[in-house]
Amino acid sequence: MTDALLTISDLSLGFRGEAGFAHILDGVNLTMRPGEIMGLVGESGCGKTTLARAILGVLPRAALELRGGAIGFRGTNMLADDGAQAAIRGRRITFIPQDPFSSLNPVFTIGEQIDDLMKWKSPRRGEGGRWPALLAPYGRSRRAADRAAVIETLEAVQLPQPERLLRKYPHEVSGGQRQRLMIAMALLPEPDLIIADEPTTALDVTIQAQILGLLRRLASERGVAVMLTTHDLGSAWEICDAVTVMYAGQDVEAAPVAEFFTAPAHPYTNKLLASLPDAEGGGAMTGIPGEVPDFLAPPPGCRFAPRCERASAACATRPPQAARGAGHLVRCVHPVAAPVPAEAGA
Amino acid sequence: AERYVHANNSGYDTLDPHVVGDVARVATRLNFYDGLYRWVDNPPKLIPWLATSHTVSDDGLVWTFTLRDDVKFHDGSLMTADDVVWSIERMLALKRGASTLFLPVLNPGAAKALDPTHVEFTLNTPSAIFGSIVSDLYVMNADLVKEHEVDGDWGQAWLTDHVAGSGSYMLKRYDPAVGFIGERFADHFAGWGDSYYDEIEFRTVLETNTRVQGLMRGDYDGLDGYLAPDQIARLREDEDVQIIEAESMRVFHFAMNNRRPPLDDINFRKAMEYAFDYDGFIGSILQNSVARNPTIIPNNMWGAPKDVEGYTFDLEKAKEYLDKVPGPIRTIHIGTLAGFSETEQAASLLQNALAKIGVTAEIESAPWPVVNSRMQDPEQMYDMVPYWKSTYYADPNNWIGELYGARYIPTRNVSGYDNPEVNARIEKALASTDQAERQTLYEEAAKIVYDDAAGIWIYNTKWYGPYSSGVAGIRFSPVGNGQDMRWAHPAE
Amino acid sequence: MTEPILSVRDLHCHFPVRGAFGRQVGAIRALDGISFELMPGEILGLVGESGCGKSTLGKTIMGIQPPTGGGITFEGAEIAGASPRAAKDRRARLQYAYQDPGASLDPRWRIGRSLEEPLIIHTALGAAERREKVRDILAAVGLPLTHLERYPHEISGGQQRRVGLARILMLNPKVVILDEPTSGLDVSVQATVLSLFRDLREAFDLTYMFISHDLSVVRMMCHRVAVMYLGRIVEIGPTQEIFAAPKHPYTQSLLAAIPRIGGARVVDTFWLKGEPPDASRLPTGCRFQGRCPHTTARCLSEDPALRAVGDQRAACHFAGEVSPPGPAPKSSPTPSRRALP
Amino acid sequence: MRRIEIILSRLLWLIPTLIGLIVVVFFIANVVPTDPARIIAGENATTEQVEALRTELGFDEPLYVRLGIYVRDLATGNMGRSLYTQRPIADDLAHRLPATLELTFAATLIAIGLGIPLGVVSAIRRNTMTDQVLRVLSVSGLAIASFWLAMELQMLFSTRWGLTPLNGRISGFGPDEITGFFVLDSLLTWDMESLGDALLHLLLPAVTLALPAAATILRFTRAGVLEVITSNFVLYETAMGLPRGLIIWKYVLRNALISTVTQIGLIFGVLFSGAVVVEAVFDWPGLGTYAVQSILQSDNKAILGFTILVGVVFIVVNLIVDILHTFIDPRTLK
Amino acid sequence: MTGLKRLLSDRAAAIGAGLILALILVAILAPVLSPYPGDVAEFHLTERLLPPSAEHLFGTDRMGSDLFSRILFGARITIAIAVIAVGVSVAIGVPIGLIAGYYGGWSGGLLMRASDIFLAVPQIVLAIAIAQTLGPSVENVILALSATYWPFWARLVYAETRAMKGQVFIEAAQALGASDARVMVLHILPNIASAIIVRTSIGMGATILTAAALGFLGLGAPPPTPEWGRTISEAREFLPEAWWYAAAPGFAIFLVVMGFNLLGDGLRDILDPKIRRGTR
Ligand SMILES: Nc1ncnc2c1ncn2[C@@H]1O[C@H](COP(=O)(O)OP(=O)(O)OP(=O)(O)O)[C@@H](O)[C@H]1O
Ligand SMILES: Nc1ncnc2c1ncn2[C@@H]1O[C@H](COP(=O)(O)OP(=O)(O)OP(=O)(O)O)[C@@H](O)[C@H]1O
Ligand SMILES: [Mg+2]
Ligand SMILES: [Mg+2]
Repeated sequence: MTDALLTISDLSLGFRGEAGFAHILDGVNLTMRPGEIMGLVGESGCGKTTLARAILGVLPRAALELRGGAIGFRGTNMLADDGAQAAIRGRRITFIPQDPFSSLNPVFTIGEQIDDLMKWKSPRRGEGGRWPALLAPYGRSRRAADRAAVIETLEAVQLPQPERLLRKYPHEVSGGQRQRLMIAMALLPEPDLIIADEPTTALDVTIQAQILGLLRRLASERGVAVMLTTHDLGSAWEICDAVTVMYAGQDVEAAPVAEFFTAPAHPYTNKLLASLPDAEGGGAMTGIPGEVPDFLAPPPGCRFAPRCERASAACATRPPQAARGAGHLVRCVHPVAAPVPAEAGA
Repeated sequence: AERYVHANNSGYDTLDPHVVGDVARVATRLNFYDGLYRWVDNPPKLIPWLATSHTVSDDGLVWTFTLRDDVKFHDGSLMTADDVVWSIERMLALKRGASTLFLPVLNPGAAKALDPTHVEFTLNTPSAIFGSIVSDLYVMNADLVKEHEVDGDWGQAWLTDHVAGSGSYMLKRYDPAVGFIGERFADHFAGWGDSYYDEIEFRTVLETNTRVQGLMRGDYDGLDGYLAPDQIARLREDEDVQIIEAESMRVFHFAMNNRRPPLDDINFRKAMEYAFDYDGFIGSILQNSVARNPTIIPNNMWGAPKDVEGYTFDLEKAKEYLDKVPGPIRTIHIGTLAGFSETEQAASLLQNALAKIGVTAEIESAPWPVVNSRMQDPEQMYDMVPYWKSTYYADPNNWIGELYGARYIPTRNVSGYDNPEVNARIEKALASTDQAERQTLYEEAAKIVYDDAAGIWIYNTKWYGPYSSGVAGIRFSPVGNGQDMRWAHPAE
Repeated sequence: MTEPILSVRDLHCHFPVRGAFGRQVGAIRALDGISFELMPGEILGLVGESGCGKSTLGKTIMGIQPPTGGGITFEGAEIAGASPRAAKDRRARLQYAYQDPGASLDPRWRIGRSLEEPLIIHTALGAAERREKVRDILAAVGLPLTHLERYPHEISGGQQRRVGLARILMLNPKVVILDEPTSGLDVSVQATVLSLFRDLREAFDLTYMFISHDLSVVRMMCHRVAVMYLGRIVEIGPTQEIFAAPKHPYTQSLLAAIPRIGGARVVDTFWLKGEPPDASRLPTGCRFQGRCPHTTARCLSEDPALRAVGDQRAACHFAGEVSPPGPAPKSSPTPSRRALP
Repeated sequence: MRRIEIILSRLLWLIPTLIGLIVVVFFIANVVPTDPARIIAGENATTEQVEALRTELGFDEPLYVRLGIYVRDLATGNMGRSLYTQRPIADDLAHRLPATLELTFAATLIAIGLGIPLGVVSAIRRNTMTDQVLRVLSVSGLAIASFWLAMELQMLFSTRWGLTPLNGRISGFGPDEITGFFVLDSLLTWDMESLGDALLHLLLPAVTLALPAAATILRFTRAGVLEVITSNFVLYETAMGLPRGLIIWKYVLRNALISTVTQIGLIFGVLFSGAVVVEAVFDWPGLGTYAVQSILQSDNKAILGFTILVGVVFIVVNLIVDILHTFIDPRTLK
Repeated sequence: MTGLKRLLSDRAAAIGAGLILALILVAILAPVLSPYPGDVAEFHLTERLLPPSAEHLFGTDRMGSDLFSRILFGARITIAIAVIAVGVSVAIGVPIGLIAGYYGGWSGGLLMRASDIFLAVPQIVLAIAIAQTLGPSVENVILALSATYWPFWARLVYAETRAMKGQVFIEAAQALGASDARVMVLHILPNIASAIIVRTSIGMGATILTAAALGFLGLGAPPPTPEWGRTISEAREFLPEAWWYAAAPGFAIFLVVMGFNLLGDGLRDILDPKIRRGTR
């Protein structure tokens, strides 16, 4: 796919610690197209954040061990460290963190933090001028243009009184406003891709609805691709164009959003959907018996196998991605047979 | 201009000559002020100073001094008998420093100015030593001081930082935390020779080692002279340093509490005498830098008994005497002076020897003021205290009288030693003006005290004046410690 | 009609806000006049945004937090204001399951010891009897015996919740206040934990007060629901009615915010603006006024009281008259899930 | 506004603390077995003289009356007279305070100048050779007895190699006194010779004093940076591609300093107390030397005054630290 | 057991523990280890100030006693001072801090104000004031250090207890009906124990330094006690020639304090639950 924005192929990595090697990501494949909103879903601890951080290049270096694979962003290998990544990070790829309460520096005003961001990452920043990095000047005209862009963006994320907001400290604004701020900061460098790691988990449902709506609207208006990691399938349904499910560090299924919810092919995806509370009340949720495998000694092949009713000896080797429809990929030896007809009511 | 820099071991916290009387801080008194007489040289002799002469009435009570008429204070005004009278009144009123020498014999108002050059003191009891102590009557510019008097404080507040004297040097700078600088007073009545120091600077350097190192580095030209032998030995190796030696009159001894058992038993005290390792202490620790002094009176003082050999270190004998002491013997407490390692070493040495003859001793170290105030309280007095008896005036009474005469119990006679034989001789000597008679009386008294083993007398300090080789003319006297700087001058 | 097992009347709990010199400059009105009744055997859901006072209500009922006003009757006796120790025995029949069960276990105690503690405090059982009881309960909550020797940090979040429950069940309580019992759990685990609650209710004849901010869970679990907003109950009634026809604008907005998988995207049409005000600086009048699309002059001045509207009760001047702007919530808001194989 | 309130309430707390301190120290200082009257009267005073003086100075009064008198006098800045120097203790202390403050400030500057950058370096180079060496050094710095270090440094640098002066603040007397701080005064009077001399004198004592403090600051900065570096906002800033230097030296450091600044208040106390022994070794004419002298002379009132002054300085410094805190950490104003 | 293994696997902590073990052994075995055990009280005036040699590993002092032997015996005093002073401080400070922190409020505030007063002056200054008043002796040094050190413990325990009180498991225990004593002794104390242990180790070092400083100032043990601080002050007079005289006790202090600090640091890493949980 030549029009791919982000291609992750066979990414395999883990962390070496006292207890041994924790193999967190095991042969992950994922592709994102420009402007696409992709949901990366999966249960807690399945490696969503690790994957997001791998793309952003912020995994703890000391313990990290790369076993193979590549992350390509528009032809740049994000896993290499040859300087090109620094130019992409914060400019072409930006980030919305999970916890808006602790992701802003508590002892600097919001304005100062945005200023520093703009000084380094504004789209108006020229490439030339061989100043030693930290001494580079911040020209008056660019500063003014940047400031205008900041105000414009803060208004776009519906933050009232942006001028006053810039003089405040993070603790002086509410959680919802902070998350709006993070969205604004992610948009300001005019990136191609925003990595949003559970941006609404810490928020209430009403605020979540506001923030997700905002994110979706601005992303599509500005043509930015978003990778949204979440464990809340509802959120994924709300704003994503496509969904990738991960289980214990492996991608198991990827599909356009409608197909994902109506025609899940992987047994895990099915079980996951079945675990959702029945909106009608009543009825029994099944849940998934058993526990997530230990990353220190994961089962070979498909990691869901030990909990899977359909598992067989063949599951001891990891199946390749198989196309199940347009953009619908699944990795399973025993996929759930036929697509269930949509809207087949209970 | 030539400047002499002296490092001194204690602080110059006040310049007021009437409130301090200690030997360590004598430099301000000697250099900024003058007394009626002045002690010079060694053995010390009194020379006329502000006074040219004096007469004593037959009953020994009325002392009349004739003053010089050409003495100028630093502000140029002339000194008169009124200044002298005002000064002695001030001393008696303040009751500090050297006043303790005058208070027992002189009442306030007992001094009279007969005319500008004659002062008359009427004592309330005869005192053979009055002539020796008037050197400590430092005369102040009364008019000047009165100008600065606040609330009848006799100018105390002002005189702490200012000088109102006629002395050889005028105050130039003063900082109680650092020291002082004196500038030569060209108009001093005694005149000046060809060579002298234009400025003298006395700095407080509390740490002995720093003073010694500073002299070796050339930071200072002179130090106080009572250094440990190890320091002297080190200084001797330095070519740029000269050591001027002089026999002093500072007797190191153990005061013993004669009142309290078992020390009230002469046998026990004798045992103590034989238990101290005199040779080890003087020979090894002090490296023979001092001479053995068998009694309380310094060997070089008249009145010291000639035929006394001194006790020796003999544990056999000590044991013999100890066996005569009845009953079990309790632990003996020795008080030592914190910061004076010699007292600690002496006490340790005794403790060690006592252990060998079965007596336990404990050492308690405390600062001198604490030790001193405990010594003066018969209840709290330690069993023994090793310390020095310094020269306040060069008369045997300074030693034998004050330390063993009953009239000085408990202030200076801290042992509580009270022997009528001795008392009679001391009293008689105080009242007598016959030098030969006094000498005999003191010799006898000292001998009796010696036989009674009332204390352990160890040595007479030797003064080793450490100076840079560029200094000449230092004139040592046990009373002034060589800090009377008017005689000194740069070497050729 | 049976007597309520627990009833709360006009309960207040205010936290002072102190300025310099320790003087009080205001109050956080965490509970500001709460009244409701809990019937034996029922499950009452308590929903609301973060910080609206849900946990405080639970803790005040438990006596962990002294109320600043109002009354609580449990099994016919007044317990408000009594210290936990004074009402020791009664409280044993009223238990509180913490929001974060991991944190409610002493990190330096093995699970077994933590489980035995309630028995040591409240009963005179011997060591052997205690251990037997612990084993029984542990089995009831579905944990292996080997976990007795583990430390809290050595077991998973779902297991910690089970331990928390086991600890509570030791004393045979009647009423259990479950504070956000599934927050932070994955849906797969949540499902099993919820069914455990149901089973235990049957087995131990329990009454639950179920605190949650997850409406779909509440809808599934509860007989009745109370909606809280800034220290007040703004709507209370049978689950069916509340979800089918919410009367209070806030309840309406809450329901409107839940994603509906398979349905329309609610985020595109969500209409509620703003965030709840600071709990220490509540406006006069209706506390929802700043965000409510139906605010009138009356709302600004007059604080609405809870009143019966249909089968439920709501604290809104216009309860029953207003419906959310935009596409009104359908009477059956969620297109049903597809049947799963 | 809020800042002023914080300062005011801190100031208000200061009063009971100070009074408590005075009472405690007063009682400590008056359990003495020695008789101050006798010491004042001098070595050769007679018993009657001592008695008279005792009554005159009010030592006959019960302890609480004397405490009342002491506190009353203290309110007017009168701490009584030193037994030894015979001067008003308040004057003595005021006179020596600049010397000690100069030394302590110099040491604090050295400690901060060394401790903070090295702490940051140690943290960002965690577990490298640099880090190991710095950690060993900092643990050693805390384990050395400062008086011993002072003696050894003096022995090597001054005595053996003659590189630095032996003792004192300056050779002889200082420059014309304006503030009492020699470095400042010599700058004000543009006396370069004195300046150089004063700085050279300052070097060894300040370094001796600073080493343990620098070690403490290093450790706290290191721990602070290590803690901050794992925080979410650093992750965010890194993910947004901000330069490492900016993140570390601006964003991380400011946060890490919050705890370090609190430490500096305590460290000032450590330095002040360290000054007692270090000054004694270097004959630095400051409060420490004065205190040691007072100890040797059993001058309880002076020690009492010294202790109270140190308490006041310490409390004031901590007040300043608190105020500083409100600038570094805006959350405190919440 | 695992704790000990962890301790020994941390190099710094192992070195620290080794140093302290050595100190304890030296203190116990001083009479056996020292070549001239009598030299604690015995003098050899002819052998004063000899430099280090085969007979006298660390040289001799001003009385001709073997410094090595004296340093060994000095370890006993050092241990006694540190253990007793810190022990007493802990015994006073911990209960006060625990009770004040647990009940908080008015009486807690008062207790804390009281410790504030003591903390308003650097410890050594107060210790000097007390030791000087009481007169120089080892007992008084211990008394002065204990009297001035307990507020540190009260403070520490107070802060830790307050933090613990906010913990959910404490609230849970209270809600379960556990008595105050039970909560304090069985729940809070074990959870703050690591902080106390770490501080005890570092506090020992600090106490040794302070005690040495008091000794140096002449406020410690009287002669001829072989206390290290006092030995350094004795040595001053003989510097720079008799360099060994000050070097030996100085290094002894350094090593011992270093030992306690290293051990404290190591214990902090091992006992800190934050770190331990982080490794899971
Ligand atoms: N630095 C690390 N060292 C060792 N293991 C780590 C490290 N970082 C993460 N892990 C482990 O990797 C696994 C995946 O973590 P990750 O944070 O990527 O999951 P997640 O899907 O984002 O989960 P959540 O939904 O809880 O945020 C977890 O088991 C975690 O414990
Ligand atoms: N001990 C306390 N002191 C002061 N304020 C408190 C205290 N406990 C709770 N509050 C305040 O009371 C309000 C209600 O808190 P509560 O914990 O009951 O909310 P909640 O509904 O349980 O929220 P969440 O969903 O986040 O758990 C909040 O504003 C909170 O800050
Ligand atoms: Mg995550
Ligand atoms: Mg809650």
